[in-house]
Amino acid sequence: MPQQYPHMAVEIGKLKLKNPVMTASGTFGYGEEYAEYVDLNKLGAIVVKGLSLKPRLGNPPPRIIETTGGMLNAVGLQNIGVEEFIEEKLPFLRPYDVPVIANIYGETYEEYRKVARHLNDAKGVQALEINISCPNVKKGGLSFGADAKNAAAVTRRVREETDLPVIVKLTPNVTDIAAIAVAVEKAGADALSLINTLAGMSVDVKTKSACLKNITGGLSGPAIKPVALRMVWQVLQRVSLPVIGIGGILTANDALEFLILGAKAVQVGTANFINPHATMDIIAGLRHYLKLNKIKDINNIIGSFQEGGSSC
Amino acid sequence: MPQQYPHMAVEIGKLKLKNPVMTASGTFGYGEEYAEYVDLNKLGAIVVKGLSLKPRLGNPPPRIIETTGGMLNAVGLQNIGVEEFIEEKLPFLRPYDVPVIANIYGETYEEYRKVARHLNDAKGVQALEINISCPNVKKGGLSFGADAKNAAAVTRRVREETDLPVIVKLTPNVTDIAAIAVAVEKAGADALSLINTLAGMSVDVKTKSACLKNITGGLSGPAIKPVALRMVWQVLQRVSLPVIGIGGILTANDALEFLILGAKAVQVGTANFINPHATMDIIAGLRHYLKLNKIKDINNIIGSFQEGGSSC
Amino acid sequence: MVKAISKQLKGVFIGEIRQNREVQQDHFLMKVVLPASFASPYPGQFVMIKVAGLNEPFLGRPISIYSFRRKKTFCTLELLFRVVGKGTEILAGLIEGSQVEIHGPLGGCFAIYPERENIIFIAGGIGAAPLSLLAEYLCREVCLPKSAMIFYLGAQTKTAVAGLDKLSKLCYRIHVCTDDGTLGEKALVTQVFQKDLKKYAPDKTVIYACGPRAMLKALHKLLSGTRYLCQVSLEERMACGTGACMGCAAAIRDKTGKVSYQRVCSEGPVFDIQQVIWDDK
Amino acid sequence: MVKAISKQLKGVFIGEIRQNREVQQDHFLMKVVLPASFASPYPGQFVMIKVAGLNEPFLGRPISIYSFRRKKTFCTLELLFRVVGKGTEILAGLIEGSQVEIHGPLGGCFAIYPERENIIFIAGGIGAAPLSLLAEYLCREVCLPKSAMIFYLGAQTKTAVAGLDKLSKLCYRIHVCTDDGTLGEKALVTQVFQKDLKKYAPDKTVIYACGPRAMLKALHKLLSGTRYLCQVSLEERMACGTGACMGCAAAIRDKTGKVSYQRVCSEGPVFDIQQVIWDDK
Ligand SMILES: Cc1cc2nc3c(=O)[nH]c(=O)nc-3n(C[C@H](O)[C@H](O)[C@H](O)COP(=O)(O)OP(=O)(O)OC[C@H]3O[C@@H](n4cnc5c(N)ncnc54)[C@H](O)[C@@H]3O)c2cc1C
Ligand SMILES: Cc1cc2nc3c(=O)[nH]c(=O)nc-3n(C[C@H](O)[C@H](O)[C@H](O)COP(=O)(O)OP(=O)(O)OC[C@H]3O[C@@H](n4cnc5c(N)ncnc54)[C@H](O)[C@@H]3O)c2cc1C
Ligand SMILES: Cc1cc2nc3c(=O)[nH]c(=O)nc-3n(C[C@H](O)[C@H](O)[C@H](O)COP(=O)(O)O)c2cc1C
Ligand SMILES: Cc1cc2nc3c(=O)[nH]c(=O)nc-3n(C[C@H](O)[C@H](O)[C@H](O)COP(=O)(O)O)c2cc1C
Ligand code: FES
Ligand code: FES
Repeated sequence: MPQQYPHMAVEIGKLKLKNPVMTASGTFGYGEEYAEYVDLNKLGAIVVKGLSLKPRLGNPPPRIIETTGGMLNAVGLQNIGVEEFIEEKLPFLRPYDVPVIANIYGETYEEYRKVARHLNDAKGVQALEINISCPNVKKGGLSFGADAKNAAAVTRRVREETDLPVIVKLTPNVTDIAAIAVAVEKAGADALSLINTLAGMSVDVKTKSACLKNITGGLSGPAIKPVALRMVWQVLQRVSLPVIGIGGILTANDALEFLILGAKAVQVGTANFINPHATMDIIAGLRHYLKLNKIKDINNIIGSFQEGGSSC
Repeated sequence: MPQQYPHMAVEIGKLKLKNPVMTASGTFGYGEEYAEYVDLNKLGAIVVKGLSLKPRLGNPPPRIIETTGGMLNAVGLQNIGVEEFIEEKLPFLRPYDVPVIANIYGETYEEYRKVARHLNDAKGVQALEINISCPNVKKGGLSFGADAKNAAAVTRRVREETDLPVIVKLTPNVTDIAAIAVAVEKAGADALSLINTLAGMSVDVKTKSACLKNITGGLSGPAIKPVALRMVWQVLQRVSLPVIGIGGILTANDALEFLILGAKAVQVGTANFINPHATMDIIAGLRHYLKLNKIKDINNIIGSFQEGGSSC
Repeated sequence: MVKAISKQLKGVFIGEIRQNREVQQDHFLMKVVLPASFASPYPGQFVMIKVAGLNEPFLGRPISIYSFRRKKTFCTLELLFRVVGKGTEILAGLIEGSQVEIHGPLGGCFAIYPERENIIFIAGGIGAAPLSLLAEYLCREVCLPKSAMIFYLGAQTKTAVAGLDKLSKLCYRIHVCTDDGTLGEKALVTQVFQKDLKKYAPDKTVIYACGPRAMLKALHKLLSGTRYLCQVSLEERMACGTGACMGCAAAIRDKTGKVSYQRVCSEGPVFDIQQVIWDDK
Repeated sequence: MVKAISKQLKGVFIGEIRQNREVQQDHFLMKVVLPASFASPYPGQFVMIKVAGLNEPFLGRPISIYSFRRKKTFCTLELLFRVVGKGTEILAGLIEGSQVEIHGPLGGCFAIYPERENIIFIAGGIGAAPLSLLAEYLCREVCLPKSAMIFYLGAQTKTAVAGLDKLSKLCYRIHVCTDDGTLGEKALVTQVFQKDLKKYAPDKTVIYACGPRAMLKALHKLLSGTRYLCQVSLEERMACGTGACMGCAAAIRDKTGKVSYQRVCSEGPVFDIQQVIWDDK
């Protein structure tokens, strides 16, 4: 195949992506749901909905509520479980020419271990993303990700089970995200992705109760983009691992903000809901931007941030 | 004066307010700026712009940038200093029948102490709000508020200098805001106010630099309301101090969300910028709500939250 | 390897508002012109709609398709909606010529039983919208006789009865009732239906219902233990409308008796009334 | 105790768009009808404007008052603006009949020196907007002769020259120049002005300037060491427009020589060119 300009491929450690635009876990189902909207082959990677060892029922409804510039969700990691994923969903994804990244979740170290092992052995998964940051489950979830020691411990356990690249997904609900990033780097992570959702809630004045049955939920969407950018910037100053930027990306311009800071790739989450074609629009927009500015390789944009502060 | 229904007065410890709607520090100048828009006598209280011992120049521009559903600011606590405040600004405020709350800031424990002492001795200040949470100054600021021990230490120092009610304003940029609330309660605070801004940033794709000269800034506005509500809820479960809710309040409905959770009062910040009459509209809206629902006393709404979760 | 998909990918359509009229207090009938590539909907399906190019409201709003016409070069979609909150308020404020983003048709549809003698519709308030398209479909496409179709339409009050004009052209008999008696009988729609129930033999009847959860729950109680075939269209808050976010969960008992959260947008919105767990919230 | 204020409190006005026309590529002239209680503006003042009832854009946008007419029961405001980002794009999309929230008139105004012989205006691009109101004011209210007023208008290219038609009615001489020579002289506006500079005696001249910072900076260099009186209107990002947020800071040297950040919205937007610290960023 002849080399195409602009060059859009990026590398996250061993993981080679056609372009830096992936889907974010929990916002793209198992890929199937968007196959009619998106040419999956054109994505940088697909990150599937968080997988646990056993199927999870999820939280009772209502599970979502809109907020200004975003939404809260308390899905509670409803998923079919890792075994059914491998049997029922992976066969659909395997024929595509796109890396599949499995987002994994456990309530104990042992569960993380087991899920990782299952996926390591299944053909068709190119990397693992450890979710230590879901705010919507009672055990594990938040507590693993909010503490550097626990975060490192989970990482180490998963690392031991697999040769696949291990991406650790960080929670923003902490005082010092860079400290956790450093701990996870030391524990053997190959890359970091951030941010997961900010814990939030919403009150229904009519019923005087929470809008979500679970009371609290995770805030996503453009409302959180400034927090996500700040955290990516903070983490990049302390670790040398590749970082994947996530949070409120709706457009190519949003993606560029993260790439300029130094994120090697981005994940698109909530945007898929309001525009099922969002990932394709963002990829096209990035390509257009590079052409317009006569930049041959997207890697020349990555990390091009000028510390000086701006006079914009 | 005949008793007026609905009854709108609330008490925050010794502090008696006509109604639960105050202005948030840094968003209402020293009161003067809005005197042409708002009948200051009708406010629950005025919290003035953060005061430091010496005048502060503030950060170089650009200092603000809009984000989806909010804004980032990096004003850097530009202020005239506590002495000039007492001489130049307080005389304007004294004649009004509205409690004035001074928001104070120091770079060292000693500075907090001194600012508190000055204000304690000046007539016309009804309470102090300790800002241990401003993310836009290099020293002190964030670090005091992000650590329970430091937060308690600041509180204790200020407590020793004054008989005025001491309100401690908490930062949301922490893992466990309730733990800090507990520490501050033990250190002698009379009330808590939360949240201050979330640290964030924004990148200008054209210049490849930060939109703010200071690089990071504080995120405010409706975008952060879900985080603010969640934190108020978490704090209320752990402390028995009165809590003042802040974050993204634009309307009476927003204020009600905080009051229902149990906040004794609210502060209105960024809303003043887009609607200088916002506080008056919110007070009128609260009164209307009470009348419509035949509630005689706003205190009957405060804390009326139903834990059950909703089916809204 | 799955090669570049040649078939047209689905997407979001830009529609132009041809008309947006308050047909009843707080009830709007919006007529939208869409490109011809918009697929013809089945009764019970819905669209996600939002103002084009704006982040406010941030999420689309699910609205049932009330009527649909295909022309050679374009098609027109009618939505009947009630203003209940911010999103619908913004939609109500749109004027002719405004653009909307329409995503759909989405979801499953009502199953059709043309051989049944009694086709019963039970609607609460704005629940009439999807049932109208179904009635129209049964009339026009399935050519059922008007006499087979009986419509029960209940609402809180007179001003909440919408879509009656269209229905009266489609159905042989329409029973209107209101909680406060300001229009039709003063009764709950389930009560009115209950009085007629014995007229309808279970195996010759199919019931379609849409309305507030309380109404559907009452209907469920009424029919429990009977063999009536009854399909209900559920409502839940939605983010994606396509089955990806898991946000629109409803507790459903599957054929094996196992209860799980199913997605109203993709496994629904139409469910068998017996499958729905009515006491989960 | 300061008792209930009897005088009318200021607030935000709801304006209705009478016209919103693209007068030049990316340049819009918006005519807004406002209630009579809107105070008459002075030249150099601005308004904060946003779409009524929407949170997008979240903050108002500062736009200079381009022209103003008071009628008995209402007044009309004209704004001339260039689309540069999201906020102005949304404003450009508003159609006749749309409502906007207008807050103002805000800020200080240009100081007037009617006795001076040469009233010089130097505008870069859309900087012509506030200077137009000033020229109009000097013509109509101060009754200065047209011959006293000389306008230098520069822009990057032909399509960025806006408001020329109105200006040509107001001023005796207009020097137009563009960076690329597509209209008028091919030069920077400060260069064109520089050539004429010796014609204007410092104590008989006042200069008013508005435009990109780089242009004002060049002008400052040109005038440094001279005794010309020169007022510039600055631009900064704004949140409140009323002096409360401290967001719109510009480094200014006061009469005592002390440098501090002043608020463009309230201490400005008009400053003496010598007071502004031009190298702060
Ligand atoms: C498949 C489907 C089809 C629908 N068809 C129609 C229709 O044809 N006409 C019509 O008027 N409405 C219809 N609805 C309901 C409509 O989606 C909601 O009224 C709308 O989303 C409310 O948005 P809002 O911003 O105005 O209200 P909000 O401010 O979001 O909420 C106001 C009230 O409406 C309730 N509500 C919000 N979203 C939903 C929802 N998705 N389902 C049920 N209740 C909700 C809230 O709990 C609250 O009580 C349908 C819903 C679904 C799921
Ligand atoms: C007192 C004053 C009067 C003004 N009068 C006019 C006028 O009459 N006509 C007109 O077209 N414009 C005027 N402006 C500039 C106008 O406010 C900005 O162009 C507008 O706010 C940009 O908003 P946006 O959302 O479209 O752009 P954004 O997406 O916010 O920004 C796009 C570009 O514009 C710059 N910008 C944004 N806000 C400002 C600002 N407040 N001042 C300067 N640059 C800014 C940004 O740095 C960026 O480069 C005035 C500004 C001020 C402060
Ligand atoms: C409905 C929903 C479900 C999610 N589920 C998961 C999940 O299973 N695992 C995970 O790591 N993150 C999950 N997330 C978080 C997203 O992957 C992403 O980190 C977050 O939404 C921020 O990105 P966005 O603003 O682009 O949506 C979920 C988010 C949403 C909105
Ligand atoms: C421009 C600006 C300046 C602020 N200055 C201060 C300050 O001096 N002291 C302080 O405690 N908080 C300050 N804050 C924080 C606000 O008081 C408030 O906590 C925050 O903005 C969240 O509320 P909001 O969303 O209603 O604006 C400032 C906020 C803004 C936007
Ligand atoms: S709305 Fe997203 S799964 Fe149904
Ligand atoms: S814009 Fe707020 S002080 Fe000037």
